[in-house]
Amino acid sequence: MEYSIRIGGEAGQGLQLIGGVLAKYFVRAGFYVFSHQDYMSRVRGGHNFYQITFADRLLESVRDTYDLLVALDLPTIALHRHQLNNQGHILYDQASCGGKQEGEEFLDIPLALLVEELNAPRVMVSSASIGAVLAVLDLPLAPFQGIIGDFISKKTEEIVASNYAVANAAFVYARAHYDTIPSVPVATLADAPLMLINGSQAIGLGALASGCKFYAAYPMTPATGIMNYIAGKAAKYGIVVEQAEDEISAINMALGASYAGVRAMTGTSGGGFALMTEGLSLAGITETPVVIAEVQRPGPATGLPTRTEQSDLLFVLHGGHGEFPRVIFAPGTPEQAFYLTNKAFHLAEKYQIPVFIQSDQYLADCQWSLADFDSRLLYQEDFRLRGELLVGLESYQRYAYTESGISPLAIPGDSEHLVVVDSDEHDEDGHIIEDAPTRNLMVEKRLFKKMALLREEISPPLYYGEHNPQAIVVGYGSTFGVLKEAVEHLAGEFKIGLLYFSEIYPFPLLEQFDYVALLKEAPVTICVENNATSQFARVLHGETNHRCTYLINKYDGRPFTLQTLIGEIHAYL
Amino acid sequence: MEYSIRIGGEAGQGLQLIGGVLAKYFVRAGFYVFSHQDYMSRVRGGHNFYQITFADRLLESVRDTYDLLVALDLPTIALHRHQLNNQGHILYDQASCGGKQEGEEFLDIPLALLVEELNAPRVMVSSASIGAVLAVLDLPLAPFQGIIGDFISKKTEEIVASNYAVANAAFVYARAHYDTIPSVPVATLADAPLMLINGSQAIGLGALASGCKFYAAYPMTPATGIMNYIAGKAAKYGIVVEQAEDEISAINMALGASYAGVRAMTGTSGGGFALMTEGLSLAGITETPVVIAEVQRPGPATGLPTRTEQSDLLFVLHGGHGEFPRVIFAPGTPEQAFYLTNKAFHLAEKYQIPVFIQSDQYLADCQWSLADFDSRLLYQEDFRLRGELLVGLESYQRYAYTESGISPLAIPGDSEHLVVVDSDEHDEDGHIIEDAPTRNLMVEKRLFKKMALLREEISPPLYYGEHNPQAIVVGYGSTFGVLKEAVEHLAGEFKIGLLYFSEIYPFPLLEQFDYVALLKEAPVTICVENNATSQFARVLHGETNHRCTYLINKYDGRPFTLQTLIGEIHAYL
Amino acid sequence: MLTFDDYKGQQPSWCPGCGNFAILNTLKKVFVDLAMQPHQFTIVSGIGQGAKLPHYTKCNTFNGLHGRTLPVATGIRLANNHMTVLALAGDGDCYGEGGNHLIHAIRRNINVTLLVHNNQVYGLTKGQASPTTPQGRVTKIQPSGSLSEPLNPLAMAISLNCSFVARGFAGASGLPFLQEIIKEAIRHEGFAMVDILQNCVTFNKVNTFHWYKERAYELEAGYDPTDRVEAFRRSLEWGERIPTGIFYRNDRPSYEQGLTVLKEDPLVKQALFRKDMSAELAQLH
Amino acid sequence: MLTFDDYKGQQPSWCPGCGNFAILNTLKKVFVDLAMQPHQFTIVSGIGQGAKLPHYTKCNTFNGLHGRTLPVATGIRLANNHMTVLALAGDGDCYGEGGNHLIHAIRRNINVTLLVHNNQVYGLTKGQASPTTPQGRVTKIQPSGSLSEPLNPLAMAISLNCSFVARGFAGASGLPFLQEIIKEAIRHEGFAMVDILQNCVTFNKVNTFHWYKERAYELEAGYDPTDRVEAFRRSLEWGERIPTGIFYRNDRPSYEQGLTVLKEDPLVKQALFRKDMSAELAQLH
Ligand SMILES: Cc1ncc(C[n+]2csc(CCOP(=O)(O)OP(=O)(O)O)c2C)c(N)n1
Ligand SMILES: Cc1ncc(C[n+]2csc(CCOP(=O)(O)OP(=O)(O)O)c2C)c(N)n1
Ligand code: SF4
Ligand code: SF4
Ligand SMILES: [Mg+2]
Ligand SMILES: [Mg+2]
Repeated sequence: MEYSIRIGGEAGQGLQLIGGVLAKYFVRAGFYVFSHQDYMSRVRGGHNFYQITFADRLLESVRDTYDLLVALDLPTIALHRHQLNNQGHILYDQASCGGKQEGEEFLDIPLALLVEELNAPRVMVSSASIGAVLAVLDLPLAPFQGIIGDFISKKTEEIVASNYAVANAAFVYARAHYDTIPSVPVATLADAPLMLINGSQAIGLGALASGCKFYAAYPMTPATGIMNYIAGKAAKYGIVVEQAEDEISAINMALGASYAGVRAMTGTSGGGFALMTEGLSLAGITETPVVIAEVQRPGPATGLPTRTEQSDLLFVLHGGHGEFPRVIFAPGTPEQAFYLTNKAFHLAEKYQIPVFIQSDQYLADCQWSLADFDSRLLYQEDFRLRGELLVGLESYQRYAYTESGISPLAIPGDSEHLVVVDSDEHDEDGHIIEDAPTRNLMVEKRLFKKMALLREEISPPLYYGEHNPQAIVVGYGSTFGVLKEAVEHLAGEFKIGLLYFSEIYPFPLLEQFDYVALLKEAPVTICVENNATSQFARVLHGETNHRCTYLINKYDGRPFTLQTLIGEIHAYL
Repeated sequence: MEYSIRIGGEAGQGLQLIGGVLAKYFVRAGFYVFSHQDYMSRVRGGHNFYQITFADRLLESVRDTYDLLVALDLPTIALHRHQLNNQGHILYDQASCGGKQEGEEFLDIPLALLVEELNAPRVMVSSASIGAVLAVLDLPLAPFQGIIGDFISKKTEEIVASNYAVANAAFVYARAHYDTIPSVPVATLADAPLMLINGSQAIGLGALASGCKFYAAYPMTPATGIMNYIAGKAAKYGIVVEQAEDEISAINMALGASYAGVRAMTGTSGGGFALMTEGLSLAGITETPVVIAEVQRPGPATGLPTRTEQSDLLFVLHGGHGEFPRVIFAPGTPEQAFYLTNKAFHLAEKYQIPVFIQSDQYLADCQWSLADFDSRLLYQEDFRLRGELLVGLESYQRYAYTESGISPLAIPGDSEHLVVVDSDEHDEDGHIIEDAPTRNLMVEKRLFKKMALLREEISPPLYYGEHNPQAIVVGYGSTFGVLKEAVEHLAGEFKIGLLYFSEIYPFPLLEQFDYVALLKEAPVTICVENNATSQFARVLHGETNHRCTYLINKYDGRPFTLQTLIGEIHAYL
Repeated sequence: MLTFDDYKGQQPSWCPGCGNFAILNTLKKVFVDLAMQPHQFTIVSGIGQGAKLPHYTKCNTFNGLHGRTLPVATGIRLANNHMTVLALAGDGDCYGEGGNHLIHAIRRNINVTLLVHNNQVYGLTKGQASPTTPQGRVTKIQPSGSLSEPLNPLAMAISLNCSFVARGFAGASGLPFLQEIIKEAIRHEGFAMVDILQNCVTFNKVNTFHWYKERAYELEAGYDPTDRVEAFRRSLEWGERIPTGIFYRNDRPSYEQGLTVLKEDPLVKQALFRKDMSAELAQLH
Repeated sequence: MLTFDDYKGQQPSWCPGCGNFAILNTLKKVFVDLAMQPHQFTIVSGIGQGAKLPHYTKCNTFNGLHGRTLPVATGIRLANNHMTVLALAGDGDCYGEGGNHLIHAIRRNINVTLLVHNNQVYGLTKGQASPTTPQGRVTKIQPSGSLSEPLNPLAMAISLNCSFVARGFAGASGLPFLQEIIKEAIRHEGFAMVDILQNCVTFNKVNTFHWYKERAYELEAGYDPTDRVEAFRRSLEWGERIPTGIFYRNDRPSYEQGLTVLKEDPLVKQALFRKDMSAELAQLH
């Protein structure tokens, strides 16, 4: 069983409320849920939509079509009716859609009128829509009461009651006028209830769980969600969340905080990251741990600010002048995002380097229904020179040469030892030098030795599918879900596999899993990317010498959708 | 015949004057000259040196050893005497080098005393050194008089005369006390006198010759030389040279000026370029022509600010968020720098894209003796919609779709047509859009179509050497001269060739010259780079699938020197 | 004769009730009053709600990056000092991300008219505190209230000896005055900054249209805008009463006036190429 | 008891006669006077001649990027508000490249002491005009003279309601006073800016040690540094007579004081990890 709803309308018409409440409702009702938002860069007006699929099995991607279209305005009908499934329905209100629509698929509910009759404020049309949807789906209204409060700013009992009354009116009206549409069996989940979580929350949660104490950033869509989440928890977790005057300041503040002894993070999108690249290079030479969330949107420049793309991979890989180590993770689900954020903090501090979580608007804003994350799987190790390690320590050099290239990381003020760091090339003490031998030793320590060890830390890519496949689909980052579902779908017909990378750089070694052999043996390999220039395929080639047979690219600012992608892959099989 | 002099001492002791005057002297005397500077990031003190080689044939690299060491202080003797050639000499003054030095190689000249005796100011010790050097080399002093004036800030007749007197005293003293050392035959040049020119001047000159009318930058070593040169010519050529408040401003100013209708340029080093990457991306989406000189120094961060490295290639190649076309040139000599700067302006305007001239401290500061550049070889074509093209033009769209992807480039205010550019994705008129079809068309126009044409503009790499070589040395950018001299040297013993790239991106096509076949057939290929991570070898692999057999890297902030490099290459043959 | 309707552009995407509409209409009236041909002026803007404005009228447009309006505007003026250049920016854009450029554009005294759409909030990114947000204001990122002292743009501009410093109010009552201020600002030879109090109906529920209306008043007739210290004193007035008008002006020469290469023609009108480089080559011999 | 010699660091690389030596020695005296243990304070600096200073004494050091001292200093203070933090920057560093950070550090009132080595020139990069360079000064890049109005850092800081604004002079006669000013600045709870007039013997041949010495004088006893408008007026004094001293101070709370999470312990002393995330997970159900 699987059912999709698309809600379309202008910004300001309550799409987020309707979609948000429904998604939560379905999860609480025991369904698996996946939701996706498509919105314009404006606060009011324009055309946006919110899409929710619920089912009795794990969902991980956007569907091209839907069973129910909730049209809050006339353009929604025009733009979206052609993607309605057979037997699908369009729920609308004559009053907001320019009069009565002809056709069997239309479910005409006088939402505005119902709200007016109850003397409720106009904004409550959203709750009326929700009531009508639930009625049409033959689901009970009662759970709505426990959810709506979380989505309105003034959560008084009276307002909740009023919303419920409005929803109920629409519910009753819809029940009275339309048969319930599909028979939606409430799925029973084996274990605990699921979370409904998006990528931003997962990264934020990962930061909390990893001892992040400082987050500095400048607002930028689609990265702001992480900051909002952490700011909401800051008081409880003892975190300083600082809105910097610009992104240059944000990363330099994070480096200052990290130097001073706490785990620090910053987040931004491509344009903001561009401004951070000098600071990134500073993290590199000073060996200051920092975690950077780079949440992509289509560029260049302002581009399509509220849409999605995977077009900053090579920029993040090569950003910053000079040569220094870094790690890049590109999670594909909130679950990966959570654990990889934790691993990011772990590696950043262990190796004293910048580590990236590269996300995008799609991962940031889509919601997955997932089982609880397991705190026991977290890395929670403190690598600083603290407490007992300081006792009797005779001397301290911030950049002492060591076998591993990793020098002890002391906290200024914790002992009498001074912590001296420098953006110039420096000696073991952190003081400026210019001689060639010291320079060589520092490059070896900072770059070569650490990179060699870092490689060992990277997990192999995931492989789903046949042992000797005819074709392998290759992907990375946020496309995970749609690739997996597409390959699963095609697996009925073809010997096909999915090779998926979320730990991007350094590239995984072959010891545990020789994925290069797998690729070389497959007659067809297809790299699928949400960008125009196949950036991952180029990294893959550079690292493994394997060139994929076919490249599938999408760069219109929209994510891959399941059925379309299946078709595109199919064309190469 | 070939003769090398190294002058060593503290900053502030007049190294630049001594070296500068001598280099000029040798050129005027009809020699070929190559000079190189090694200086610390400080204004006074520390240890610096200036090295000059002169000969009767083209010189293009730094020698490891020298025939004459001019020691302005004691550390110079300690640091540099071991690299003195057999039969080499050390010219010094007891007074500044802690007393008399024992050894046949020492030429003891009381420079300070001679200056004092003439009641001349202490700074004139520099002129005394020059006089002594000329005497020792058995070269006439007279030409000194015509040169010294260009190197002192207050060029009065009196001061010139006084410098001459001082030089003469040392000249006479040296003549009296030491035999002239080598017999240096004055070379006779076939044609015109040579220029003595460094990379910064060549880039500046290239900008002047290409109609550059606007240069905005923030001071940063080693890029400031370009700005100094252009600023000196600004009044004559009608150029605005603007010292911006930061690099972000510099590139945005250049884009504003370019939009307004003039050829515009900016220049910086790695750290400043990091700050420009957002503006670079803006140039990309707005399709605004701009030329950017990125003059590298060793990173990360402040690194070794007055030294050299080729470590920003991948950063410049992938800098900026989102995907857009760019061109990168990495000249190897002032001559290449001049013509490629011209080509940079040409392509920037023709394709409405950012074009890079990537240089480094070595190219910027070294001086070559070269024949005059030929203005007839310059591109001087105006691609703007001007004059007649505007007559009767009915409508204008800044981003009109065209076969080539290149839209007509109008100048705001030149006609009644409006020029609308936007950092958001836009339609043909330049207004903000968010729909997928327009986005796709714009990416195709801006990126795919232009890149295809740009590839055709790139000249093939240079090849020097055998037809079926046993080994090919591969390199790019500023290492040209030393690679060429090293390969020429080794060619006596081995079947060896040099494959050299100065037009780096897009990569040259194979139509004119199938260098990939050449590489594939060579048993050994050796990529030589002034960085730690073989950035060019990685680009080469990505573009041609060829992996070099051996990699030679140098990342201590110093340039390759001839004899050492010969040895390193030799080890792989 | 151009009329108001000749300046009609794309359909605005602002929220109904947004103060930006009033600014847009006032600007169009200024264009009519000053008979500015659309092709004779350029509007440079950044990223933000107000920054979308140039698309909603008719003009040469450079809609660039968030925070970078003034460098672009400066580049345009230096390349073509016959072009009238307006820079439009939000309070976040101009006082936050772009703060450094403001300082230095003022110092240069480049002949650009800067209009700041000051709604005391980050509008486009949905409600974070801006540099002019009052202390204590609660936002998603500042759940315990913004802690920083709000920036006083007028006082700062006066401290930098900005050659034209004004404040307007984009509410019906203030529009005729705003129109006059902007006209003066455009006519002014040198850098002119006009901070415009603008309501944001969606994200600033405190400094509403009415809040401003109750407080905004015009600097009294007879106020002397050439007295820098007095201008500074008046610029500190904020709270129950908020003065609007031209606080300060001086007649120091514009940057362009100081540039000898612009004495005859704008750069864009000067000869393009020069074949003969021999003098420069000779200098290197 | 720590003595002057306990603060000996690396060998300075400044030109003989450079004003930075006086600043270094004065700072060491301040450290002695305030009995500041080297490990109890951190000096953050940027890139420039003055910015090399922390290497020449003994302290925790973050020698970062050109222009970015204040963000780093802010991050350090927020992570550890028990650490005394000084930021050292050149006039180019702090008023040029880093101008935006200065504005916002002042607004925050973060408890950092900023010392600006103001030699009115870019020293390390060999003599270009800085934001404080007088109009008309000829340099290689400005062969017809610098055109911009020099920035008045004191006036700007006062306009931003900076909680401590002072000027010192790094010449023998001014050093005891400078020492007192810096001590006050360090003791001040909140952001304290001290602009220090420093000679550059190599690149600034006009504003020499003697030039400053002839002009610098101390603000008169009885001067009231709490009067913002008066402070502004005095900050405009420049030319034949240049006042030094504490121009302005106020006691608005520091940023750190406003942050509830810092009420008990600095972040760096708080618990590191929290295993139990169940409350946050439950909220997502
Ligand atoms: C480098 C960069 N950082 C952040 C953003 C995201 N951003 C867009 S508009 C904006 C702030 C808008 O506030 P304001 O300038 O006051 O304009 P308003 O929307 O209020 O008119 C921000 C932070 C961006 N576009 N670029
Ligand atoms: C991003 C960046 N741009 C430019 C530079 C080059 N740079 C180093 S120091 C300096 C200016 C020095 O002037 P100032 O800050 O006044 O310090 P001073 O040397 O005069 O003490 C500049 C421009 C740099 N290091 N980083
Ligand atoms: S969010 Fe505010 S500033 Fe933006 S359009 Fe709406 S009302 Fe105007
Ligand atoms: S150049 Fe100037 S500021 Fe730098 S060390 Fe020398 S005298 Fe001091
Ligand atoms: Mg705003
Ligand atoms: Mg300075």
